[in-house]
Amino acid sequence: MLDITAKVIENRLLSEKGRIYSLTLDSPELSKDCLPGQFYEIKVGGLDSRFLLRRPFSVAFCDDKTVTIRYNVVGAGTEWMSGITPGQMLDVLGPLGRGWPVDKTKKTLLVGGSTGIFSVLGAASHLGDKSRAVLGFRSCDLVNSVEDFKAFGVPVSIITEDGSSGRKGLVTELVKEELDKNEYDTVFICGSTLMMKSVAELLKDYDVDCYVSIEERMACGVGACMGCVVKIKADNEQGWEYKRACAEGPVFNAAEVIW
Amino acid sequence: MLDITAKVIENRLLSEKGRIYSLTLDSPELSKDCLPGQFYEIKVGGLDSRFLLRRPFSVAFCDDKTVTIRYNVVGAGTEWMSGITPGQMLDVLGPLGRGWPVDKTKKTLLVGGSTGIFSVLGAASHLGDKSRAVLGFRSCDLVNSVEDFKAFGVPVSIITEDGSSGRKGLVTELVKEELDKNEYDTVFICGSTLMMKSVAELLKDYDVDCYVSIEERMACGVGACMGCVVKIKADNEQGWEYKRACAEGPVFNAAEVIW
Amino acid sequence: MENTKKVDMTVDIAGIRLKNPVMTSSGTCGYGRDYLDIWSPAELGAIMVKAVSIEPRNGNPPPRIAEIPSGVLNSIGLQNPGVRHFIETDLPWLKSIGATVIVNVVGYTADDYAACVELLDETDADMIELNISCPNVAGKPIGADAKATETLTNQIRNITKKPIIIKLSPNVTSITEIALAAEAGGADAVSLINCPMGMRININTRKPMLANITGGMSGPAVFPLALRMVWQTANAVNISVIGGGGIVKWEDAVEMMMAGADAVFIGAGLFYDPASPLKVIEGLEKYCCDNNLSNVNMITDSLITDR
Amino acid sequence: MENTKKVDMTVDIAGIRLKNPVMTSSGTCGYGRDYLDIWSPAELGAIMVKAVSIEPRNGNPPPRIAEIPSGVLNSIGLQNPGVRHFIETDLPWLKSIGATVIVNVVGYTADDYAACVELLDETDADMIELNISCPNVAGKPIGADAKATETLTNQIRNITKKPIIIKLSPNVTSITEIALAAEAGGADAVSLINCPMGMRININTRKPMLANITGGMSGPAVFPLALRMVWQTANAVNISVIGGGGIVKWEDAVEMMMAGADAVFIGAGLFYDPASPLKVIEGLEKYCCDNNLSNVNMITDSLITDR
Ligand SMILES: Cc1cc2nc3c(=O)[nH]c(=O)nc-3n(C[C@H](O)[C@H](O)[C@H](O)COP(=O)(O)OP(=O)(O)OC[C@H]3O[C@@H](n4cnc5c(N)ncnc54)[C@H](O)[C@@H]3O)c2cc1C
Ligand SMILES: Cc1cc2nc3c(=O)[nH]c(=O)nc-3n(C[C@H](O)[C@H](O)[C@H](O)COP(=O)(O)OP(=O)(O)OC[C@H]3O[C@@H](n4cnc5c(N)ncnc54)[C@H](O)[C@@H]3O)c2cc1C
Ligand SMILES: Cc1cc2nc3c(=O)[nH]c(=O)nc-3n(C[C@H](O)[C@H](O)[C@H](O)COP(=O)(O)O)c2cc1C
Ligand SMILES: Cc1cc2nc3c(=O)[nH]c(=O)nc-3n(C[C@H](O)[C@H](O)[C@H](O)COP(=O)(O)O)c2cc1C
Ligand code: FES
Ligand code: FES
Repeated sequence: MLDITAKVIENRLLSEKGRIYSLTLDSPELSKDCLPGQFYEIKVGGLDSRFLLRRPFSVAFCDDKTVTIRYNVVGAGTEWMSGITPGQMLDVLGPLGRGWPVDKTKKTLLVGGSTGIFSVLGAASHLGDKSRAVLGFRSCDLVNSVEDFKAFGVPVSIITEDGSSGRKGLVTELVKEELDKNEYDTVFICGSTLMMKSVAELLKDYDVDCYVSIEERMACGVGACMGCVVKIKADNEQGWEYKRACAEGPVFNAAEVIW
Repeated sequence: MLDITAKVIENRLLSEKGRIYSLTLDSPELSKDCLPGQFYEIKVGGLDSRFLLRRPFSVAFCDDKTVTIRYNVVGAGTEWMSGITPGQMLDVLGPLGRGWPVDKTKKTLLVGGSTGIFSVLGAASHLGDKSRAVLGFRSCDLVNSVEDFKAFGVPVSIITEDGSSGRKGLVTELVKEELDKNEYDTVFICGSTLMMKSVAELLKDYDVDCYVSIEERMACGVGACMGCVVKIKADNEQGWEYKRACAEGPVFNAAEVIW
Repeated sequence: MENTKKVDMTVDIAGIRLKNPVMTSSGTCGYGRDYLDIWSPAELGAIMVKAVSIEPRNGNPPPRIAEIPSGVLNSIGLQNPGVRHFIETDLPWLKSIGATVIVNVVGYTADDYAACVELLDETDADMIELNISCPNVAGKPIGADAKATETLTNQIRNITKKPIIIKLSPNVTSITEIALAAEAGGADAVSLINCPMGMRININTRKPMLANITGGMSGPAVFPLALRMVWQTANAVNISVIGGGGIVKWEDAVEMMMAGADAVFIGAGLFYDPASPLKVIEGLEKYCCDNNLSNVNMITDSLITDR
Repeated sequence: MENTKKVDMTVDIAGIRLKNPVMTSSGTCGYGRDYLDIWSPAELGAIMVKAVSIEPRNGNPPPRIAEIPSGVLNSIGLQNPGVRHFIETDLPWLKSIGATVIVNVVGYTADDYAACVELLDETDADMIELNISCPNVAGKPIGADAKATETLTNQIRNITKKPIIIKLSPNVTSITEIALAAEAGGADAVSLINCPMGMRININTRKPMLANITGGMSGPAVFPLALRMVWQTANAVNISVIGGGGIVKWEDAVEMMMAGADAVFIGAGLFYDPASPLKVIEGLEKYCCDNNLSNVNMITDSLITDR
């Protein structure tokens, strides 16, 4: 975990309507230890900002010298981020948490919904053609990053809720079709709680390992405050315990999550 | 009083070391009714700012279409202002308060100390060669706006505390010399409380009218909160009352101020 | 998506029908004249005027204002020209322009309050708000004690038939205890919060930023505290609840009403955005349109607390 | 202008000499391991570890965190693995690296507190901090009542010779009344403030932002409130005062000490700037140099209150 100030080299709009941006930091230090599925806590707002909390973002991909995150403008913090210009310095804490159990010997299905695609994009960058991605979006305006999956050698299927791009429907349909091919050892899912829960439900009928990346509200991001807990099965009297998404997660074994 | 959003057309550094800026707004509306000695309340900070209070600044001068204020970077709000770029929009409330009793039939001595010079610069722009300015600064780094006084036809004498520009000493000395010429009907003073108090003290021995512009901490700036009061002589039992710098002031008759 | 149905913006507070649920709070809008270039008191649900006392008061020495993160600290200390002056000059004007006027009253003793209210009872002031919660005067405020609150409320109840609002202090262990005491004493409404007591120091001069050392906090910094207290209070009493503290934009007003406020007040928010009362009224109306609410009072208590 | 004299950064708190006056506050720094890449607990004056209870606790359901203007709302609800686990795993490690350890203890009943302290008394924990002020558990906290505070303090005083710190709640009418009760009960120090209780609502879902509905406020928003309470408390008691609430930078710590704190704690400030404890220690040292103070404790009470 590093606590550093890094220079932004790109803050590019990927989808006008969706207000999705790709932000790249020039930082060999940050990229060195970074694993797919991990995340960074980024300080948002100027010197006079009312924001106390940093914002968590998954690593989308890294190379030797840079780290890229991708984000959707959803509130005041990401609104501020959308105004960042190259050359600006950002305070970044990370990499944080435990990422995907990436294993190139295993055929992996990557399942992403809306901004959840960035976390699985990190896995795609490591797995390449050992993986395949099914990505769900609300509508075509929000479709982004598909070329990046492909550039990593990962075939992509798209489904949108309104059918404006790719097939029409929910991501679960595509997942079922893929699984029925009986090719996969592992599934990685990141998206809305509803989506992850329904995919995890579906997977009970298949003999595959399944991991989910859970986004909880965070304060510290490092495991110190118990703010970001997720209900996880445990070998105790009550059968469960609260685990920290930022420390024991954000990636959990789906079979252990109590939704 | 207007509550408008105006476009910045210039935010120019006047003194590097002193961090003094000249900010010009493109706003015929604001300039129309603006009198010297009045001030504006400017919203500082971005959308995510922790600043609740606007910052008060005296009008330095106006023309038909623009209003100029000048400011020294002293804290977080003015720090933010120093980053303003032309084209940016600012929320401005004003003009506010009661300004100088400018009267071109009267020979007026303008006395300014540090950022107090901007308020008397407003008077200078109306009085021209009917006035003369004596300006005090801590050191030469802070000397600024002298050319602007001259451009309005106002002769200027400068005194600095460390003698690094103009004479060495306190502004009171120059004021005494000028008054001993017996030329002046009126004196306008804006500067630190200490400076205004000592000049006002001195003036008791002379037969001139004297006005001071008092900067108090403000919340509303419009007379609604009673936040900015100054102790002023009154015809009541206790002999004084608290008057609002933003409404009855910031310019008060020095003879009525209880320091 | 456009919904053109007209929203009923009126609300009943303490038995009086108001144009809308948005007020400006005592001490932040003077006696209604200072923001006239931007809004008229007649456009508001009501104006809560600056505290008046039986005799004029000087208030505290300056500096009286300091900035705090997301807020402001004030130590005005109830400077006012006295209730008689208000009755002679400001009140007739406010009524003549069509404003609904809530008169904030303050006193050193119960008799002071009573004397003020007796004079106001003869006027066409619409409601009386008893300020028993000012953090900027010496001694323990009445609003810090349930028994004292009930006693004072009851005493004033016997003097006037006008609606009585008790302005509650947040500087208490149990806000509901004081609110219930006000209700028991015969109040028609409670308003909250007054300012939490705070302090700032200038580390260069080593002096407190306020001459009075401590002062009252207001602005967005106090919003979560106010919201919690309004929620607790609305769940405890049956009388009207006027909620405020840190409201700047219409979304804040929606939150405050969801927490249980029947009407809201804007105070320090005026310093940030003098036009905020109009924007909040508009925003509430639009919120109702967008959410198919025919009456703005349907926002009140629309909170869902079971997950 | 350079002053190269060495500043004595040590302070005495509750009779124990600390390296410096900067602590990290309970609940924001876990048991000392989570920020190790940035600072070690051994670099602090002391570490106030997350509350421990006699039995493990689950805490409240998520979401437990919401942002507020200049702060954060939390409703953790004292999740912890129990005091025994702490004594077996974290405490020995903390002591082995040279940290001064203040153990924050919580209980449902006085006996719960007593049971915890009995176990801790056998260890080399440096001080006990009784958390009688958590806003996130049901029922009226002990810290809201002077008598209950004195009784509990006294009961614990009879169990341990270790210094006892009472962590005070800001959700009270009179902070000095509770502080004096702690002193009367035999406390060696008070620490304040714990979190003021607040709330936020998501107006889109119409649900409270926290599953527990209300939560505790911290961060710069509460700083002026904390400063005022520390000032009042330091003027009332003769025992050590550990002040915090909203401290993020060294200037805040100077203000807090000027208000009367003998030492300070940083809580939510860690979320904004994880390196803040080190920066505050450095900043205090530099402030002393620049102002010719030979000992950091000279900042405490250096406030000038006469104008
Ligand atoms: C481990 C993790 C990884 C994430 N990765 C990505 C990513 O790669 N790309 C992306 O676009 N988004 C990602 N998110 C969500 C992202 O953190 C939020 O969209 C962002 O914090 C919103 O900030 P805001 O100020 O614009 O919104 P606001 O709603 O104004 O934020 C208010 C507060 O709520 C928190 N918050 C709001 N939405 C979320 C959320 N969905 N999850 C957690 N906290 C939230 C904010 O951090 C802040 O503290 C991730 C979240 C987590 C926990
Ligand atoms: C009527 C009036 C006219 C002024 N005209 C000018 C001018 O023309 N040029 C100029 O440079 N300055 C002027 N000032 C002072 C200017 O308002 C402050 O320097 C400015 O508000 C500092 O803001 P900050 O955020 O940088 O400082 P901070 O110290 O961070 O501000 C904190 C708070 O204190 C207030 N404050 C700080 N210093 C002053 C001060 N001296 N007077 C009043 N409030 C203060 C701020 O407004 C803010 O509310 C004037 C002040 C008044 C009252
Ligand atoms: C400058 C100022 C003066 C105030 N004067 C009074 C007053 O006279 N009577 C009163 O009941 N409340 C007074 N208050 C409290 C406000 O009416 C309001 O209750 C409080 O500020 C919280 O709301 P806000 O955050 O919206 O300002 C005053 C507040 C401020 C900021
Ligand atoms: C996430 C979180 C958890 C907390 N847990 C505890 C706790 O277990 N025991 C305690 O005494 N205080 C607890 N507190 C209160 C802090 O220790 C501190 O008193 C308070 O947050 C004010 O200081 P701050 O503004 O610097 O955070 C907690 C605060 C936060 C933000
Ligand atoms: S955010 Fe603090 S423990 Fe996860
Ligand atoms: S600043 Fe409000 S009355 Fe002057």
